[in-house]
Amino acid sequence: MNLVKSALLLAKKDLFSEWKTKQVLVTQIIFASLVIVVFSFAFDPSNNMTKAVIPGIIWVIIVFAGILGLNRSIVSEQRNDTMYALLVAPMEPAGIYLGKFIANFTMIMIVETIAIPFLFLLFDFNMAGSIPYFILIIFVGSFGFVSIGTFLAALAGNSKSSEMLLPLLLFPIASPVLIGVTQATRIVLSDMSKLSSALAWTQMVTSYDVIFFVISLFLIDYVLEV
Amino acid sequence: MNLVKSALLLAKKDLFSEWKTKQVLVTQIIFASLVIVVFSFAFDPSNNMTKAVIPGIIWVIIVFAGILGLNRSIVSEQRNDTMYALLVAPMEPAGIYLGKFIANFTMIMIVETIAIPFLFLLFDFNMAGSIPYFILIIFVGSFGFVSIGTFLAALAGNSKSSEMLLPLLLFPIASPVLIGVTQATRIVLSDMSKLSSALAWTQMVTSYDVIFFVISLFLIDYVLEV
Amino acid sequence: MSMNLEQEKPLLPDSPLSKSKSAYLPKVLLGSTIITMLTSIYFIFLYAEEEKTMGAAQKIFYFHVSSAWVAFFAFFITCLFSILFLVKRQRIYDTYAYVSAEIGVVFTIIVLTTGPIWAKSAWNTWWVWEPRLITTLILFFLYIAYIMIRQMDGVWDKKARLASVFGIIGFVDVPIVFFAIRWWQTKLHPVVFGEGSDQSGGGIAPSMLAALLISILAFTILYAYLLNKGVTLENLKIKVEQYKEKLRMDIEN
Amino acid sequence: MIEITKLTKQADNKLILRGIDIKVSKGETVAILGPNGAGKSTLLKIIAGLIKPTSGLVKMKGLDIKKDGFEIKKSIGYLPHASLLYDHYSPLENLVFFGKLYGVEQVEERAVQLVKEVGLSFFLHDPVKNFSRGMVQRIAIARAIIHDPEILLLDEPHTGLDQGAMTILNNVILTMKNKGTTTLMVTHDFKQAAEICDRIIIIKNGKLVDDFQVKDQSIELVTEKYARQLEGVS
Amino acid sequence: MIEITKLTKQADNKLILRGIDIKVSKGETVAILGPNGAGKSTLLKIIAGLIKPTSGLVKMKGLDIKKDGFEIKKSIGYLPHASLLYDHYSPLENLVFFGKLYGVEQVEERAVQLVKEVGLSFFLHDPVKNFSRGMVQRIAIARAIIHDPEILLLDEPHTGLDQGAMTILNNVILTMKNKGTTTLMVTHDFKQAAEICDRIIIIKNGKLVDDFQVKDQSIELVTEKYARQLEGVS
Ligand code: HEM
Ligand SMILES: Nc1ncnc2c1ncn2[C@@H]1O[C@H](COP(=O)(O)OP(=O)(O)OP(=O)(O)O)[C@@H](O)[C@H]1O
Ligand SMILES: Nc1ncnc2c1ncn2[C@@H]1O[C@H](COP(=O)(O)OP(=O)(O)OP(=O)(O)O)[C@@H](O)[C@H]1O
Ligand SMILES: [Mg+2]
Ligand SMILES: [Mg+2]
Repeated sequence: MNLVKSALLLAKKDLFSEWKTKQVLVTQIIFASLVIVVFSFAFDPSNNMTKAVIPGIIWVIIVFAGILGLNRSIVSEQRNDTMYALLVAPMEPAGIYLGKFIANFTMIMIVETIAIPFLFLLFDFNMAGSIPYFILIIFVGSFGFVSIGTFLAALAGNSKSSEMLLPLLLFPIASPVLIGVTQATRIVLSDMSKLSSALAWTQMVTSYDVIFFVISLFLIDYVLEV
Repeated sequence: MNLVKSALLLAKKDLFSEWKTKQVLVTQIIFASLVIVVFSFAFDPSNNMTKAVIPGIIWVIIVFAGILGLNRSIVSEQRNDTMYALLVAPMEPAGIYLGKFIANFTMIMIVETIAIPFLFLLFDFNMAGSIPYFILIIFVGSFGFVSIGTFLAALAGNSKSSEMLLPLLLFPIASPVLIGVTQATRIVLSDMSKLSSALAWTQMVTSYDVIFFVISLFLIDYVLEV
Repeated sequence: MSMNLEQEKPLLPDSPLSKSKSAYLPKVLLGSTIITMLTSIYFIFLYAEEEKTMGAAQKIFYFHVSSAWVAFFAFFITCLFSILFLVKRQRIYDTYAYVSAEIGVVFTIIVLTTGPIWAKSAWNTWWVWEPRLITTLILFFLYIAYIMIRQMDGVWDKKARLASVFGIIGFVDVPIVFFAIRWWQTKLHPVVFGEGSDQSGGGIAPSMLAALLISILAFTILYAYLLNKGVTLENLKIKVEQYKEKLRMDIEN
Repeated sequence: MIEITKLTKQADNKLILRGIDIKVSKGETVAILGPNGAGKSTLLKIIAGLIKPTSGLVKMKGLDIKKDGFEIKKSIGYLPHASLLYDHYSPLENLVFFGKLYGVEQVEERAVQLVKEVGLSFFLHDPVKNFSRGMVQRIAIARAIIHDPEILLLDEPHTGLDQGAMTILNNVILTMKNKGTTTLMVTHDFKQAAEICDRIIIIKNGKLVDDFQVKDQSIELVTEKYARQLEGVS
Repeated sequence: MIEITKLTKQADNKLILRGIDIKVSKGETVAILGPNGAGKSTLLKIIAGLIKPTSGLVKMKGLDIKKDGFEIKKSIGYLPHASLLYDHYSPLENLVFFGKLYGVEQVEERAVQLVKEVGLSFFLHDPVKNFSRGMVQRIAIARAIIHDPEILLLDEPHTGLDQGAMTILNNVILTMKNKGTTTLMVTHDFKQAAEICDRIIIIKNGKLVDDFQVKDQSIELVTEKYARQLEGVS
């Protein structure tokens, strides 16, 4: 299919240029670590209560580090108006969305595989739950977050100060996903007896993901119109 | 003095354009509110223990909302290379720094006067300590954060992706200020008996502020060279 | 073509230090590194007495403190050469600052790995949030940021200038790390030298002190060796770039 | 080839284009002249499908741009004021990427050849961000023609080019014209317009005010007609 | 007025300028010609004090740019490729801000008058971001001369201007010349160069290869000299 082909081409271009510079990825990872450190002195981690916020922190760092990458993926197309070049090319807007989504999703997965173990280490966290479920939930949550985020980044990109607008749009819309996965993460990390409830949350998030992904594919045409 | 005059002119221009659009301020305030709301989900505000995290939250919102504004204040000079126009004008780099500092500091003070009462309201916080001391500490902390932040924003502005580089530079360098004021805030908000320790922290932060402000005024020449 | 080369020579000056430096310095450094290292290992494992409570695990102390010291020293050198660079604007100073910062990062990583390993046996946890540990971690991130500035795109003098500025202001964290345990009341991280805020310096057995001093000396010489090697390597890289460009220009004209 | 009827464009309440009708047949080379702010760039953007007209019809190759936009896009080469290049990529990487996007076969060879044609083979692997204005413009031209478009839309393509590059550009346009490409070119340079175009359109204040054929590359005719239209306008 | 000796500029290992010596006396109008990537813009940036040379001396009004940069800056008007305007500000606000920065007296009147001169009084209060390329360039020119500089550095000032605006620009330059302003102008347009300049410098590959006076605005002389220097260069 042409759509997928051009999307892959675009994703390849983005990932290749990231591969050459590694700039965004490294920044995201360091940023995630720094957020962990900032939280550590804002909220005393030796306090036992803070152990309970680890699921929250996981998602906070994914969100904050993710926003950096999401914004960049669109802003990088604005220098020299290259976004126009994509728009006048025989490529559907949905292809642009898909391409950006693939690139962003790949990057955030890499960030997570590095930042989360680091977090566990620093907060001296002992895994009491199930790792496969945990990975599943991270995957589902990131998928939702990135698909919503890519769409909204394209929307915010129309503004001169998109890096400011993006969080404002993203937080409210992504909050169902984030609340859901935080709950699910909390359960699979500590209390496997409530697994069924975690699965229900995951299901809820998954359907939200799918709905949003499909809606985005349709609505992106209107967002990317000049 | 010419330095101060041109700095005021620049600050006036920035504040005036902000006055016309109110874009950055509104974004910062909404962003701060969103962070507060997110935290109120993460830490149950009715729980008495969470009162302990309020000083941390105050500084987390100042930092994150502040970064948005700091970055913008430099990036806004890059469109059409207006930064070059300032550099070829008969104006010392220190004047540019000072002007940007004044504008940023004014804006963050406005954000704080709105966001902090909102936070107290949401978390139903009863001030047990001293308000004048609290204001002093907020002032000293913001001064340090903004003076370091403006300087580093100018530094990061040389990079193509300054909004990503800025937090990496700013968090580590500003951390002594942040740690100090968080501790001091914690004390003056809850436990006035340890006031002397709070004052010691404030003193420490103040000297850090002054040192940095002076260093920045000297080193900005090297940063703004093209 | 040959005339061209003649003309351009003064514009691409050879780095002054790479030539004037005698060739035997690296060998001397390497030799003394090996000797002092071996001595320090002897002192650490055979000469110094064992600590009463921690036993053999305490041996890590010597590596821990020595590499922390070297990291501090490396960042001091970075700061010094950064200032020099801003004043003199010669590439060689920048190279020194850069290489030194890289070595400093490596030694900070050593501190940040030996620390937790030791902590696991001493405090039964990998990591605690305690002033010195936080400030050390921040120190690590500071110099990662320093290296990030060097990775920026642009011409070398811009990057060198910005990195120098950051190298200067970044150095403030080093004294903070050092005094962290002396200003704050710390529950865990021991103070050995000087006065702590709630405990006086713990003191140390003379044999341990001797071992410590020797290992610090060994690490410092190792640092000098690495610095020398690193700078030579960087200079070579720069040279290669210059020759490439020269070749390109000759083809062009 | 291109058929525009009653085209208007409004931005907020400002009428930028006020009813434009143009017909361009296959193989023609048309220059669009007009004072600053007349709406030339806006017209080109609409034809390229980048912005939507407020009202009116744009047809190319017999297809309506609203319905068959996708088909039409394949045959358009568009060069606006901006370069549309990725700064951190080299000319080769840029051209290969866009070539692939348009489904060009043997992209690499074509890209290398184009870079050579615009006289920058020497900079084939340098990132575009270090290029001078004229060098960027040369690569931007190469980008616009990478897929051998049937319709070429050029917005002040001579900007920043030195004399050599202008000759190259004119040759490229003429070669493509011989292959049957239709070209619309916005320009302020009467000399170039008279030299390579067979027809000239003058736009003023969002309206088409003149439309005539050029004979014998006579620059005088152009100057005269332009002056007559723009009388009284600064 | 301007005295440049042995100026070189190196970006990484690439030599952009390789030893340039120029002397320009007060009141001269000098055009700088040269192929793309020759280093013309870089030269102008150095004179404007925007970037530092790798080696060599730049003196203006008898002052060394390294030491008395501040004094010199007051008397320089610089127009680079970019417009140096605040997008969301109107022409008036832009000009008033820059006027104040340069300590111009009665800024408002001067600004209004300048906008009128470049023929955009009608857009006095519209934000610059909606302007067309040529309109932006007109305001950019006004910005560069707001403080009546003694030295004017123009980098391809005719870009995007229509015929009317070109005449305006040329008049402005000539008026300022009569007031004793020294002008350095980079351009690719021989016609304009011959028309308004008394002296022409050709730069090629970072070196000054020719330097001659223009007589009787003869464009032929310029073309011929340029062609002779650039023989064999694309
Ligand atoms: C977990 C990570 C750790 C980090 C990041 C860390 C960091 C540091 C640093 C940077 C220094 C050098 C300061 C100086 O030279 O004054 C230091 C010194 C020292 N560390 Fe650690 N440390 C860690 C764990 C530990 C542990 C578990 C112990 C032993 C229980 C320990 C015992 C010491 C001692 C005795 C010194 C010398 C004290 C002094 O300077 O007076 N450290 N540490
Ligand atoms: N988004 C917009 N909002 C308001 N007005 C606009 C907008 N975009 C363009 N305009 C106006 O439309 C007019 C035409 O602009 P356009 O860019 O098409 O001019 P042009 O003919 O290309 O001029 P030039 O020769 O200077 O490039 C200008 O007056 C401009 O101010
Ligand atoms: N930062 C940089 N790094 C590497 N090369 C650079 C850099 N800046 C400029 N150059 C190179 O310097 C050369 C001269 O650039 P400059 O912009 O001065 O050319 P120019 O004479 O103004 O050309 P044009 O007529 O196209 O505007 C070009 O080859 C360019 O690639
Ligand atoms: Mg236009
Ligand atoms: Mg140029």
